[in-house]
Amino acid sequence: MTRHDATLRRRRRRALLRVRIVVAGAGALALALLLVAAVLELPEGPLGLAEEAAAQLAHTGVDHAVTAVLLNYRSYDTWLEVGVLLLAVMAIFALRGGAHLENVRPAPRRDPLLTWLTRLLIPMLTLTAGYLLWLGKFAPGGAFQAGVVLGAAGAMLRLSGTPSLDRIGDVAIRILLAVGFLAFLVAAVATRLAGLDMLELPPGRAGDIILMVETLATISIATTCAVLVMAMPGAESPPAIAAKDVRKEART
Amino acid sequence: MPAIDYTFWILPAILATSFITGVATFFLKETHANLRAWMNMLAAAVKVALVVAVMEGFFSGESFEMRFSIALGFDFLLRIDALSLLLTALSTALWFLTTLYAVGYMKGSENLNRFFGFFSLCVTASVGVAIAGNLITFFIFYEFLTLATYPLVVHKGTERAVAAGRTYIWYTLTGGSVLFIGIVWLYVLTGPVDFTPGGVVAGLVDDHPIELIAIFAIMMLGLGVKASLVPLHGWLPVAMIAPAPVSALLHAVAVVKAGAFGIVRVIYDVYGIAFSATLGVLTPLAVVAAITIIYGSLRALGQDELKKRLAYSTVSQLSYITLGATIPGLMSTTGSLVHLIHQGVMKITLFFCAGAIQITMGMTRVSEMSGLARRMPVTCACFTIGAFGMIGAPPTAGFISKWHIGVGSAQAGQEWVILVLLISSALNAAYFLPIVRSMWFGEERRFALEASTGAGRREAHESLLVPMIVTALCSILFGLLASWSLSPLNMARIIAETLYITE
Amino acid sequence: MIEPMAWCILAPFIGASLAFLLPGRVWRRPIAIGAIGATLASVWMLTSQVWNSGAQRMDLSGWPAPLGIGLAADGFSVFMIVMTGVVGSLIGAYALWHYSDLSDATEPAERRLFWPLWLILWGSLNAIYLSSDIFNIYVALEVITLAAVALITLSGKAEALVAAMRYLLAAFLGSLSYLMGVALLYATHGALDLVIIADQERAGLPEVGAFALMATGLALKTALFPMHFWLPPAHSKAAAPVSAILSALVVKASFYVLLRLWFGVFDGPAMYAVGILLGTLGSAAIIWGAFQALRQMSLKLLIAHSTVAQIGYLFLIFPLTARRPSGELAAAGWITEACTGVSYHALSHALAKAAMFLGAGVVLHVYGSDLLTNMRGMSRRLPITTFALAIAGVSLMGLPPSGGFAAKWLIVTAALGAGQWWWVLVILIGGLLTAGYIFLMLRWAFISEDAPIQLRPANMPIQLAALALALLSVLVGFRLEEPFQLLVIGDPFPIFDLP
Amino acid sequence: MTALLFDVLLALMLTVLAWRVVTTRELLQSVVLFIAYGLLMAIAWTRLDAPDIALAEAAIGAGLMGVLLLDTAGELRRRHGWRSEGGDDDTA
Amino acid sequence: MTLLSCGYMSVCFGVASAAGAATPETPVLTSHLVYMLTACLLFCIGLFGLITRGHLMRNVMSLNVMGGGVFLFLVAVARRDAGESGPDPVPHAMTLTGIVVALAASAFALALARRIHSITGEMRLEPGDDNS
Repeated sequence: MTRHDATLRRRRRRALLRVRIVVAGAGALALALLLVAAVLELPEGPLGLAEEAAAQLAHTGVDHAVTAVLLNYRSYDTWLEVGVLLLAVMAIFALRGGAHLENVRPAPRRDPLLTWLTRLLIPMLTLTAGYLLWLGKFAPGGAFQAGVVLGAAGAMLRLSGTPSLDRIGDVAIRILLAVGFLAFLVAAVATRLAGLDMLELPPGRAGDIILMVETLATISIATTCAVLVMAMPGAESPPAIAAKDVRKEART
Repeated sequence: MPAIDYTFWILPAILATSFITGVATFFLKETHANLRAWMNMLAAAVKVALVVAVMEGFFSGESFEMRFSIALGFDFLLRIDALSLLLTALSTALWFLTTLYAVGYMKGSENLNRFFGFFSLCVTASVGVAIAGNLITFFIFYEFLTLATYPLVVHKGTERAVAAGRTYIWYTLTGGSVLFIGIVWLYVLTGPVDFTPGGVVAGLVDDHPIELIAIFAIMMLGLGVKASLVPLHGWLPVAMIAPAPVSALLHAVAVVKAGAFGIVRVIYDVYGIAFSATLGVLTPLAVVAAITIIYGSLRALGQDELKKRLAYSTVSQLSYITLGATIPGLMSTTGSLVHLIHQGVMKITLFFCAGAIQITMGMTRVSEMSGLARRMPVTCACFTIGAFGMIGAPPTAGFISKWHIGVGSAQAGQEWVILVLLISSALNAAYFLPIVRSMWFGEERRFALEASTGAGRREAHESLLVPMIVTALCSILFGLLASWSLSPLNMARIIAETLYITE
Repeated sequence: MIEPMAWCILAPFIGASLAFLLPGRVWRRPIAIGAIGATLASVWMLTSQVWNSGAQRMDLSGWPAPLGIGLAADGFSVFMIVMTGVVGSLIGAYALWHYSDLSDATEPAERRLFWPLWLILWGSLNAIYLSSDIFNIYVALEVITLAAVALITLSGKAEALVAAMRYLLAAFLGSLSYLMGVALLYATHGALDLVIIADQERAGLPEVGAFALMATGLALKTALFPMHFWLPPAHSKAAAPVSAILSALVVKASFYVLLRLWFGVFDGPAMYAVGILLGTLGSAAIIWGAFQALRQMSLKLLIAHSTVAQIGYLFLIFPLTARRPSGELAAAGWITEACTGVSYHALSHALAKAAMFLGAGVVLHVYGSDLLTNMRGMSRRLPITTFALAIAGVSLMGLPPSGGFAAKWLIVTAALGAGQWWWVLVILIGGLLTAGYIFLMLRWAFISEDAPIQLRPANMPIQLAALALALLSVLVGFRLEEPFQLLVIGDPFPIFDLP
Repeated sequence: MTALLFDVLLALMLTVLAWRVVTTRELLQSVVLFIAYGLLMAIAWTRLDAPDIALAEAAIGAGLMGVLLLDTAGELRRRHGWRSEGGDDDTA
Repeated sequence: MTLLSCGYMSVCFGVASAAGAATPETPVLTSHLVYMLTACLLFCIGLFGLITRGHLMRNVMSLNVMGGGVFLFLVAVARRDAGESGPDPVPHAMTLTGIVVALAASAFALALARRIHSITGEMRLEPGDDNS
């Protein structure tokens, strides 16, 4: 294929690309106009469930409305959502071919500033995570925020090269990851067996059940975030197959 | 009353005999040749016995029906009436003979389990077509027949056989889908409707005739593929690549008869002959049938392959049935119905002979067959009888049906039909007689196989001869003893009368 | 008393957690069989409960509709759950062998992760069919997408990863567009429950915008014609049981949600033009998918393109149930036929497609590759698999003795009854093209083998799983009363009560 | 009125940032802009008085997604060496 | 980019001026309306980015921009329906769940993209030397 054909082909592909950009742009703009028009026609005034949620707050065992919605009114959603997190980790294990984290990429070289910073920040991060978890009962905070902050602490450990989750065995990792999902599962099964609707928390003990479930959820969210950062499939294996024939196989 | 209501269970039993044998044959070992042969023969015998019992019961006034409702708004209905008895008798009898023939013919070739399995499934389908009580059940077996015949057409497994199978499938499935649309459209208009002599549609709907004509046209297109009307007959010569017993039973009796039988059912039991005449749909169909008759015979003239010539002769002979059916009149309907039987018997004789010649002498071309009678006198005699039947010479059955169609069309004032009959008989003579002449009076040619097998008589294996002789005798007896009470002609007359009385 | 609705979701989730926590070889088989058995039992209990005492509804975590999430099971959802259960358990039986140590096709990592992923997918499929809350449906759709993509990547082959990536991006875009629709609906109705939104009649620009977004998102996830680019590579490059799960079950979930929105939330029938548009896209899918399938040289790609085509049939329900601008229903008398026809097509397609993919899996295992040309003489070597593929083909083509025929019959009756005869032409051409590629596949099986090549033995259970599915897809065409009565319990297609 | 002005400005910044994220030439630059977009979004949540979402967004948008994206971008540059920033996407 | 910003400014001030002189039912430019309009724009910018860019990392970022747009819309709706007990908690819960789901999906997409990159050496699905 002479150079001329190559440039011709590239010019044709670039022209094709330009057409695609213009079309996509026009489409996106049209959609934007439709959405803006729809937004302008939205009904005014309070419509949502603010009052109902506030009114029933007393029975949910939690004072903060959002936590009540998350862990009592719509706890089924949160359960599926923790399931999504668990699935993401399972998918990454599927990509890596196994849950063992031993052969995780070697940590980058340790530089003194980062190690000092981690030694300072890690305790603070865990403390804030705990506080956030506790805060969830009566102020904005809760499982996700605490979990993600702890996860950030895990990521920090990973970046600074200090060994953390990759030292724990395979079974321990699996338990830590699944504990959030299991918490909701046990709650659902228990409420079913106790004759209540699924995930219906008895008003009396709702508060502490929510706290317990929240803590387990925080643990599993933190571990998930840390594993997400740690177990990213890196460049362990050199590119085995050239890009072209992979796409060719994908297309035939 | 016997414990089980045998009038309910006998019909599914008839179907089951060949269905179960078919499925069972799949699971046999390839080596169990004689077990397979005996199993199929036994099944054929049992089926013949059952059909005789049903026939005897029918004539003594009992009615046999099996109905269970499918929630789609119609019932799955198997029912014996005079018309279905005709085709059932034909299929079962000829299946018995063809199984015998096939055992002899296929000895030694592979994939026999698959062959005999699908062979029995085909017969189940063709009997099912015969005893179907309404259009939807008819369609179910009609399509089942297509599926069961495909593996037989491609049995040899060569590229050519598979290519032939593909054309066969394209034609028959297109026909099937078009017929499906017709049936659904009729169902939408008239609701669930069973076959009743004298037609059902007339009373139900008279406010939109155009739709009815359209439905009739669509149905004729769908059925025309299997009944090999002119533009849609392309698959029949191509499917001749299948082994001889397949061509014999399927392409002379089962598959094509399903199409012709369907046309008769639609004209008489769905639309009713009188209503279709008023609708004016019959004349175009008659014209197409006439064209097919002439065209089929013309094409047959030019074929050097014996089986191809027989295929084109089937194309034209079948249209006799359609032609007879479209002419309103007692005689012509009887002629058309009785031709259903006669053509089956005669054509199967010719295919048996063609198969025998191919197996024993390895000859498939007409030009090679001069002086064959000296080597295979019995086969050639049967071939001659079959040929004369096709031409319509007096003592044979062919003459009877052509005579009835001719007289019927004269009574109905459509003389041009007689002209068509004459031309086609002449053409039949033109492409059959030269073969017969060269067989008997042609000088002996050095036969390729002679060196190895020595001079003198070299008849086919007796398992090929017996069915051939039986069918040849039948084609004569049906002609000579036409007036006998149990003859096919008499049965056809009874059916015709039932169709017209309730008009 | 046991509330089967909850257990239809709990049982697979319990199985999935156990399978994830105990990945050891010794535990795998008992957990898998136990989970499948428990789920089938709860599905059976749910069916009998709905059969005897009509549609059920349960408010989760004790809070009634506007605040809490409701689970509702009417005839249509139970029909889909039974479909998922039956097809899922038979695929599970195949997977029990495929992901066991007997087969050398899979590495230990795959075997450990298949069951957790598949059981969570199964649980969330049941969750979607039961959920009556549009945001909950979003989260469940997301779970399904992630689990499905993870299952595709299990095989680890390079082109499987590329196909999985394309599927993930498309599905992620679909979910976000669906979520934007949910947001718009919440902004106009202030509630998330299907029943509450359906009661509030409010048709304005926001509603139309919401439907446009949700319909596009769901159509993207169901791979309707213009947006089907991701399906063929994804469904053909995955392992056999995974492709069966994707084609037969996962694709139907987003279609089910679209149907729920069409009948319930958006009073779909009022949108005649939208119905016609969806119908035309469906017809284009039928023709284009079948045409593409005819050009394939590998069996799994052929079957994947056939999925694209068969999905087109499902979308014919929209024009048939739409109401003409003049107000009277297009197919006034034939709504039941249209709805039962399409649901029945979903069922028979699921059975037939799963049978074909499992059959293709057997061919892949025995012949080493699923190229059509080396299926030569297959009818002698693998008679049961050829028989299964043939019967599944018969059901796909809609030939009489099969479930596909009943579905085609109902859809054509509805189309002719509605006077929209052009759909009938599409079905006619689609049926013939389907026959084209089915016999394109079968012709290789009948061609006699030239050089007898050495093959790996195909043990019986996997062939029987494929055969069982194929036979079911035919037998389902015989006994129709009970499924039809089941389908209309709880009035899932609420056009009838319109004035 | 000033609050409204601040909202409009914030909204404008968000949109411009989003546009820049999507259309910058350099990959690393768009990653950094994406992290800025995350932080700005956190501010928007506080403006709409949703503090818990602000916290979550800051931790996830800037924190985790940022780490993942930067790590991947670093991986790309390590794989393609330093010759061209962002390696395989030199033009817009 | 400048074109876009002045376009955007004109939309906002157009609505504001309309609000000023408009009859009561046209929406006055309240803060939640600003954010709703921005949400729509973000959604469409993300969609545009996803369609026109082939690079996998860019696709993930565009999807997150789209997600951000949807969540902004949800929380703006919550603000609009705010009662005396503060904004409506249900959209907040939906947004939190949505953010976490978007995180999980994006992390998996990135992992998959890196695996594809390590196998095929390229971070895109279709050939495209420039930044298509």
